[in-house]
Amino acid sequence: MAILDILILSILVLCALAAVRTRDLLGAVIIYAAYSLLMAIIWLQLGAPDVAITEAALGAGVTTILMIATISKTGRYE
Amino acid sequence: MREILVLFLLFSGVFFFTVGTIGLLRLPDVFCRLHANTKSDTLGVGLVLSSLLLYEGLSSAGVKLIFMIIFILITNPTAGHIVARASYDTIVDWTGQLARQKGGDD
Amino acid sequence: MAEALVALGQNYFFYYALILFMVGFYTTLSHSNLLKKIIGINIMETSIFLFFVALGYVEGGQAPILGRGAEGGPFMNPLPSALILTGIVVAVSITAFALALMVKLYSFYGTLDADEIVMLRGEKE
Amino acid sequence: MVFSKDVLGMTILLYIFWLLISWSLDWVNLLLGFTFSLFVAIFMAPEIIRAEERPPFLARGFFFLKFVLILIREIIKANFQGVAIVLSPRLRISPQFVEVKQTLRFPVTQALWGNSITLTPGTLSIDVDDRKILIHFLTEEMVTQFPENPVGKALVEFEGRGK
Amino acid sequence: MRQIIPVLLTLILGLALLLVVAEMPPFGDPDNPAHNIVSERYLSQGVSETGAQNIVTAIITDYRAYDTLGEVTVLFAAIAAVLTVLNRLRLGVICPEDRERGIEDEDAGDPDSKDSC
Amino acid sequence: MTETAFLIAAILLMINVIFCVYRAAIGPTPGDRVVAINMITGKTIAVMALVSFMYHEELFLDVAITYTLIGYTATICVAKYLELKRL
Amino acid sequence: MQEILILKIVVRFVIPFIQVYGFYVITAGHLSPGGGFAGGTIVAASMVLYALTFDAHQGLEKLSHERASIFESLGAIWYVGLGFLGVLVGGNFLTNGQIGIPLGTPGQLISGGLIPLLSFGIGIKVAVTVVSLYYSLVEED
Repeated sequence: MAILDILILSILVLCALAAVRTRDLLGAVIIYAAYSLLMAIIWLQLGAPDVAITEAALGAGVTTILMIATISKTGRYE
Repeated sequence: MREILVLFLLFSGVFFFTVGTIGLLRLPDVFCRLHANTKSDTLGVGLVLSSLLLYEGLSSAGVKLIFMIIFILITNPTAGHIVARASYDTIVDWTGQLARQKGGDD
Repeated sequence: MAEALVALGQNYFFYYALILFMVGFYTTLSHSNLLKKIIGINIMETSIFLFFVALGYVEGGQAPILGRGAEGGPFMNPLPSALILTGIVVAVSITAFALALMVKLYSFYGTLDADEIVMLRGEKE
Repeated sequence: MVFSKDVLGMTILLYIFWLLISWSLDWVNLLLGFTFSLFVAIFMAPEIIRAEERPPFLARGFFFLKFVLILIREIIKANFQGVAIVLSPRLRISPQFVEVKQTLRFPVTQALWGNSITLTPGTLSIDVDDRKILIHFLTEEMVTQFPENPVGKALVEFEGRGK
Repeated sequence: MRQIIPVLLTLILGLALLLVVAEMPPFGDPDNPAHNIVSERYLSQGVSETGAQNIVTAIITDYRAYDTLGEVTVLFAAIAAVLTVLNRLRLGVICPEDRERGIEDEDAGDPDSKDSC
Repeated sequence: MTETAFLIAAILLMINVIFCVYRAAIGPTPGDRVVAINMITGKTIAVMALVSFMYHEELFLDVAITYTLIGYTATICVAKYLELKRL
Repeated sequence: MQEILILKIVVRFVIPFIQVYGFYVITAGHLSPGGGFAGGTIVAASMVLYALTFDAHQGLEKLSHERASIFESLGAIWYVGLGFLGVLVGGNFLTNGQIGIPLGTPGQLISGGLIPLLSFGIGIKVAVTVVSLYYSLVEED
């Protein structure tokens, strides 16, 4: 199981770096959505299904959409 | 016997997932990538979940798996469709070639 | 040195939380775009949550939902999960408020770059 | 309030969903599930799919089942085709957009048809309306093969020619 | 200089955190100091004291219900702050500048705000 | 033994996810990124189901159902923004 | 976005299921993972999906600001009122089992005393708040 943990955590770090390095803000927000998708698997691995289900609903549904709403009100590029 | 079938379904699902990923990397533009996405992902999730369904049998978890398969079948092509549509509307602007093609075949 | 390596093999969750925290911190400091700063803050928050929940992990434990037939095994520590559950909702509230402030700032200054905003304010004064 | 047949049908569907998800026959569960199903159905009443938008699913259930089975067969075929295209060393694709006519009457069957086009080999629906569908084809031969798509025939059969 | 300071700060912070993390007890050990008497009490007595199987829910709505009350307050504060910042509240706000401006420009364009002030 | 197979399948799927993240990071248009995220969602659902059977915790399936129901909300949001430039 | 037939049909079909599932997560929070926060956000996500597919003003008709503020206050008052139940009987604020509320058999839907009711209040509060956040960010000036 430790291999799966390490793999997912490495992908998380990759996602974080990619989200930070992307110049297109819309792209950064989309990659951040993938970040919170993968985070939910980590919560399951750590045995916290309550946190996982909340993160699932918030990360996939709410935080991303609020950020895209802000982008639509402001500019898309840095 | 049942175990072998479970493993077969599971790894064929993983195989189709992998094919979808390779398609995502190799194919040239958004629409071709969407082909890989919708088809291989739907079948991949369906196969993995049905292998788990076969492993579990018809219990409360099995019912949940069935619902997941149904919702994936409904929602995954829809997501692909709207992404294709949005990309089509934005792409026509800067090449113009696609618009001509559309008019020519009409 | 050997002890540190053994700890690295065992405590990988904590080290990854550390790396994520540093990534978020560096983003918040170095990028001048406000949305990037918010993403950085979110990554920092997530790393703290990861650290907390990883503290409550028990090897071979079950999720803290009792009374499901298979009794007796060790259970995860429910306390960090309960604390983090509140923390996640508070984090979303903070994010929403920050985004609202961003919309207002954009309508006032016409930009989302923190440096430019500071410059514009300097001109006004 | 709206107490039409559609709301009732949706309530029954939602109730079945609740019962199967919660997996218990406690009387409180039965009562609570019915309350929530009815509440949600009434709350979403203007958006529930009405009877004139869909063919009768119950009366033509056999044809619907046939459609689903054909669809699954087509999905598997589509994936093998995708394997052949993606894993071949040179990508032999010639993407193009083609508009095709469609004759389905109900919005629900049109939506099903659009989604099945997305899932069947080499095609991707881009725009669907009452008369025509804009499709993205992956290769040339699929354009010629498209009119014999068995899923479309199954859908026409499912719709029936009554009324 | 502007590029160096964030890197420097991050490295200093990382070093400090590394010193902390290196001293952490082993991950997943049941004898960790984190698994103290409180969580044992929750796990052993939780079901009989609250009647809920899910201990996490038992904690957030029974043992630490004050915590949740504070969280509800935070949500309330967040939505109030967002509505105030974005001017979405059409309440009768008494503000002298607005009233003066409303009298000065005849076509303020927003009849609601004129009525409210 | 079947659990080991589940673990291997989950690891293979996560290796796939790496390439999807690569596509999401370099994708020239936002459409490419969204396609990659869609594929990550599908793989995540499969991995969650596998994890829940690996640990014999069928309650973990609730999380996977949540993803199947609302996982495509972000996709719709991005598509709408690309098409209309507003929400 | 207004004339996407497939999306509209699919969303009209799926949203009731999301809401029923959200209510299930809220009410079964003491038996399975979930509870007030998770279920509330799922219901909120369904309403956000509705507002995305149709339009923001059509979503506002379903849940206007006035109605949202009423529901929000109701959720908070429900929570605090259940807390004062303990004070009325003579216990502490926000107590559950100590004041003699029957706890029921663990594992049944009716168990845990006040916990399902408290979760319900939190769920309503969280759902309405998140939807209001979305509307207030999206709404045009």
